[in-house]
Amino acid sequence: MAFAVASYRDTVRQTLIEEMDRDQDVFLIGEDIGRYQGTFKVTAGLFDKYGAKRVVDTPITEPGIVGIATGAAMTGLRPVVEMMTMSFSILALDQIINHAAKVHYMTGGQSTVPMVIRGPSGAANQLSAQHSHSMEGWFAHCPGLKVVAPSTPACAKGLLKTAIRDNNPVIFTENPGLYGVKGEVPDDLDFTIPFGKARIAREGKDLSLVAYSRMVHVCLAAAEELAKDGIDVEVVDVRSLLPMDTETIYGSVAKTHRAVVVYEDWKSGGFGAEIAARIGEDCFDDLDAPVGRVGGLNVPMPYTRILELECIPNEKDVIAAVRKIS
Amino acid sequence: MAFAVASYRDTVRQTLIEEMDRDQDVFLIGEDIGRYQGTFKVTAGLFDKYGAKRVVDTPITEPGIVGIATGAAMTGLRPVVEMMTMSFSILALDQIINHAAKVHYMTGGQSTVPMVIRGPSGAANQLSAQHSHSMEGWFAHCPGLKVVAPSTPACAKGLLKTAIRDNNPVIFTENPGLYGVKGEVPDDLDFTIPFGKARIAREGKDLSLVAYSRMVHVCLAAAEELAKDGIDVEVVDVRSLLPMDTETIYGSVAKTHRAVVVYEDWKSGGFGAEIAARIGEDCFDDLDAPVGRVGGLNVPMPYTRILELECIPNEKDVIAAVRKIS
Amino acid sequence: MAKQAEKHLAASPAELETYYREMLYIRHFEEKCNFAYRQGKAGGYLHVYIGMEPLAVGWLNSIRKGYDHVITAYRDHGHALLLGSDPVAVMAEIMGRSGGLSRGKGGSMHLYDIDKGFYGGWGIVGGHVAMGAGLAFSAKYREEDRVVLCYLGDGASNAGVWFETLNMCGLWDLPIVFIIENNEFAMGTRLEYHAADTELWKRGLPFDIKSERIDGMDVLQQKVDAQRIIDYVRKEQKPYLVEVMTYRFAGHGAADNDRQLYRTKEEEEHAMLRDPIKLLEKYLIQHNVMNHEKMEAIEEEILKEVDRIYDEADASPFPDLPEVYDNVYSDMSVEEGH
Amino acid sequence: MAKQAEKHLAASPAELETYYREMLYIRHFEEKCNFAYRQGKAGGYLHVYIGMEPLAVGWLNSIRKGYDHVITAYRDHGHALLLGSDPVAVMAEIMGRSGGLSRGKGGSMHLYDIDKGFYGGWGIVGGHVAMGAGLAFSAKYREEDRVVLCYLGDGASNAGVWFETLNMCGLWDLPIVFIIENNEFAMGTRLEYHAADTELWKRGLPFDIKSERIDGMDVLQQKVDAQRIIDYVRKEQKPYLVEVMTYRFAGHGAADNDRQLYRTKEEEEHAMLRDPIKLLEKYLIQHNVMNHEKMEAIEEEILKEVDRIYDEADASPFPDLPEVYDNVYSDMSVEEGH
Ligand SMILES: Cc1ncc(C[n+]2csc(CCOP(=O)(O)OP(=O)(O)O)c2C)c(N)n1
Ligand SMILES: Cc1ncc(C[n+]2csc(CCOP(=O)(O)OP(=O)(O)O)c2C)c(N)n1
Ligand SMILES: [Mg+2]
Ligand SMILES: [Mg+2]
Repeated sequence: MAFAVASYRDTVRQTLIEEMDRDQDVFLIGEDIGRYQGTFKVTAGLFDKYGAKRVVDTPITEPGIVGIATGAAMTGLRPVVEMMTMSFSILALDQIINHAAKVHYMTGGQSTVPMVIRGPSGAANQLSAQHSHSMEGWFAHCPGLKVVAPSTPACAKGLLKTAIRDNNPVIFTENPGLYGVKGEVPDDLDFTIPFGKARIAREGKDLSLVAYSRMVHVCLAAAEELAKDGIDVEVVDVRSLLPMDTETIYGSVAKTHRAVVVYEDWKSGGFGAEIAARIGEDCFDDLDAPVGRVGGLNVPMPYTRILELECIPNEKDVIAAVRKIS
Repeated sequence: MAFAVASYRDTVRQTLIEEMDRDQDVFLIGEDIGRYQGTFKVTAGLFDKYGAKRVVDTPITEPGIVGIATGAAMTGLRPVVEMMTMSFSILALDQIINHAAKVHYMTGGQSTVPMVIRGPSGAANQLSAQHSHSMEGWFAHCPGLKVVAPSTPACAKGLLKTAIRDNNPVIFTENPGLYGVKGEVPDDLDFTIPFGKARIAREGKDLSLVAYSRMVHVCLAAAEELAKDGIDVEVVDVRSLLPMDTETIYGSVAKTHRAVVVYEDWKSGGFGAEIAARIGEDCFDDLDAPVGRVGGLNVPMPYTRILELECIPNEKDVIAAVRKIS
Repeated sequence: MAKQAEKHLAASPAELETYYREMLYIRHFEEKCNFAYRQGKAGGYLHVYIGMEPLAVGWLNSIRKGYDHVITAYRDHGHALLLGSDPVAVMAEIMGRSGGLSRGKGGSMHLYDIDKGFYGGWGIVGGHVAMGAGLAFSAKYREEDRVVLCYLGDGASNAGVWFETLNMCGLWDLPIVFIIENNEFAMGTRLEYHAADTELWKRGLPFDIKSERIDGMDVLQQKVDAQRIIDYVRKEQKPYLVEVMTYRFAGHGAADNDRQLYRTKEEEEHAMLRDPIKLLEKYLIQHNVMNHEKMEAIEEEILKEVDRIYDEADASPFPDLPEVYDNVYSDMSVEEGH
Repeated sequence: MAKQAEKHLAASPAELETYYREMLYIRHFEEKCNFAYRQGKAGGYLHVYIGMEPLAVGWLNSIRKGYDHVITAYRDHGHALLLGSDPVAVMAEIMGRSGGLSRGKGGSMHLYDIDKGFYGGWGIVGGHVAMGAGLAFSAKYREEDRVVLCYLGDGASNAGVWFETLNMCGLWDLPIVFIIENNEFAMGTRLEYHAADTELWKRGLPFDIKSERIDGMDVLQQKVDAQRIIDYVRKEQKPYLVEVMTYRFAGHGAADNDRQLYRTKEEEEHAMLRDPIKLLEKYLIQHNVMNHEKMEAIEEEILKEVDRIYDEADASPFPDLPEVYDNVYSDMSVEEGH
């Protein structure tokens, strides 16, 4: 299979194009995604290519948008909803978790909701408290949804294709900090990555760093630093939070006997707690040290850059957590 | 201090009366709480007693209600918002977590939001998937909020008074199954319980059951059963999820060397994961067994009673989890 | 002489009998639902349409059944029945049996029959209206001349998501009829206490949506209005808003047994003078379409039928415990256990 | 001769000079904000009021400053300045300094000055309007004749929570003025693409709320309309909705540097013919209130003042790292560390 180097942003865009060409039922809907090309320019050019019918600019009404997409999906259309930022999905949570996620169950299996909700999740650059939420954990707690958080362009392509072809509501979270990240992407039009399969981003034998989305890169950077001191850490890219591949995570911990879970969301009550709790319970006998966690500070995101940077976990924080249990 | 036996429902009601008499700035606002006396009758008689000014019947518009209460609170009023069921607070999450919870921080400390949002959280009796959410975990993940989940009438009184007198937004969760529970309640008008203080509901030496709200009673029942087989479990009533009294929880685990966290919410990603993760990390050397968890099944709540009962943790589930690590 | 009468009839004798039978059928079916609730065979929330039957009969006889789509809130028994769902499966759902429309997982509030074009059956006030617009969005996307009927209550007509939906329907010309069931109450809250302006039909005005108010008790007039409006929407491919003036004869739900908290007996009696079934009976007799004997015979027949439905449903099994894990996802099983 | 003129003046010469100074002040202050952004001294989202200054000047000169309450979205610099906030603290906030109005935690979008009656400064489109109604609810609860001004954009006027809020304001007669800043765009989406009916003033009609549309470029006319409406609301204790027709001269925010994606240069030039500052200058000259020399002198003065503000703010320190934990709660510290 051939590869091409592309950015995360262009890969998401290219994948949308491929799936829209493949299936006429796939359409995009969201705020400023058409004429304005998308706030993060992920949908650049698509309005000109597919027109107003399949690239739908909407009013700023997230609950209504998700509800309309859900209803359309119940009839077999395959909407891909863009949340300008996942922070705005909070307005639509009732439509997402109390409607879309429950359709298949409440109808006794009569109906499905083949809908994808995608957009940047997490802090960007000084967008302040109301625009910097990490939402994946909230969604991963909700049965009926599937939730992914790819860290590389290739994973973004494979998981987005799987998401669009899935018959259940899927939350596809991007991180604003990833759009510029480049990587090799297979050009196979049917390159899909199954949900519930984690990825070993880096092999190591001394400790397992478990992360997803942008934090995978923070962990990889930390790993390089630690390697200089002879600490050989493995980095597990969870990729898919719901379903989650505990087998791969546990396998890594069985090998390294130590684990630190890293996530950008508020530390307390974030999904990293679930991952840590599972490792703690299911790998108890393998563990030579307590399962460490590195998460975002438990404060609303401040505006000023120096404080914002304090809130978001970085290499130093990961290294400190690793040293603590090494 | 004198005591009187009262139900959880009547205690919440009586506490509202005492606080409304104490402070004219305290008012109640919510759906059908006035003329209709409240769906769960918690506000019975208060409309007649205080009139439409202080017991405000609203349209069925949770986002608007919470927003209005937040704005009123920013001027120093002390609204107590009733959510007919906490499942409906999902519609208002943007107003709660992305507005009210962040006011103090975003204003750099200029403004506060002395607001209480209270209502039943968790499954009642066959209310189906859309009406049976346990919401406390979602809120306890959000900095800026305080979250409590009392299990007894006395705790309800003490914590509700603290909540109403607090200058920050407080989520006060009741459980539909608790309203009829009776207990001794101190009649002191200023009986308050500080947030962040857990309670040992039952002393034991072999294992610590860590729970809150209605699950405390399930744990106590399980404890009686286990006692017959000579297993002496301690039951820790967390009561306050944010802030949380880890000291008391850890103290119990240091004594028993074993812990099982019990909660009604969906098991995966529920707040019990946070509690378990903390115990696993901070009590690592004290633990003789993995930290167990008992949570609700990871499915939307089904309507039919036999399946609904399957979803909600009961004594048997707790006993099984205890035996697994004993 | 009957011929004579026919000329002035609002509908053919056959149609008139159908409307009569359908209203009576819903009425007795739901009396039976309440009975099931009192027997402890139905639980949770159970809301009947008693007094509001013309909203089902008038509108659902004006659409292309099975082709057009219908969505409503939790007061949904009548819709499922008239759209052709197996009545035993409806009753079984209300009783939480595995043979229920939603396999016992939905209950009274969550009836669905997708093959028949019935999209439920929803419990969050106002929550389903955007999905209704989504059904209409799909019809337009696929260039099919399908019409969507989206019912909502007077209380739901305050919900923010509904206004967002109206704006998008007006903006994109979606083929949908919003039918406000103005039964004067939102649970225990009277219209005047929840709506700034009690003329709810006005809510379509800011969105360039044709809007009007009609009477909900005269099923014959409602049939005429419904047909006119549905034909307009199908032809013009534009949304429409109708406020239907009706009255909730029963309590909010089966558990609401103190109606005096929010209305007087006198008010109820006054409203019941316009019981839609009585109004139609008067009409049928005045126009010599039916006599008392015939009506009693029909009622007998329906009562028997409803008894049969009840007994069959009641004889059907509950789901097996493992079914609790089914249907969370269409293609994936969930982790089991606590 | 000046006396002569005065008779026909829309306001006293002193007031006219004030309006002129205030509009010019906001204009240059915000040009400086954009400069700060280009210098990398301001980050995140930064939205200016350029072209819309009369909405601040006309209305904020018609309220009882410090007594009445004002709340708006993220296009909030002008409001803070006119309500009397320390301009250095405003600029410092935009630069993320500890001396900022919100101690550097809010930034451009989140300016607040509670003592001055300014309640912000919010980032979620439509999210602040219910809080605005809450301020009015409080005024009524306390039986004070306070009026609340709640600004929102044309894009925000589609938000569900706003309609919920209008209903409650109409239902409870809350003393609030909703001011729709119709600048014809919601980010890159033109009014026609987001509103089913572009006459946004109609959105008050279903809620029995007095509603009208006014011109937003003539500051003098706006001052007259604002005073009339505010006096009405204070006296009648009822809500009011005003749609103000204006235009966003700049991009949506400092980061929006391709306006041609959604509008032409010609359209912009046409709109700028009615630059509110130019309109007022014309008026001042025609009515002999001021001559060019005076105007240039005033501008000089303001530019100097803005430079001083910028330099002072820029010289002020950033917060210390431990401050990240302050102000999460009013009475409790949070767990520290990652
Ligand atoms: C968002 C939300 N809030 C509150 C409720 C509780 N509730 C269920 S029905 C109802 C009254 C709805 O009245 P209306 O819309 O007029 O419908 P009706 O019952 O009269 O048919 C309320 C408050 C709910 N289900 N959803
Ligand atoms: C709920 C929500 N959705 C989307 C956004 C992103 N956003 C910020 S401003 C804006 C446009 C708002 O336009 P309008 O209300 O007309 O105000 P204007 O910027 O023109 O002053 C959008 C889409 C947001 N902040 N909040
Ligand atoms: Mg009603
Ligand atoms: Mg605008």
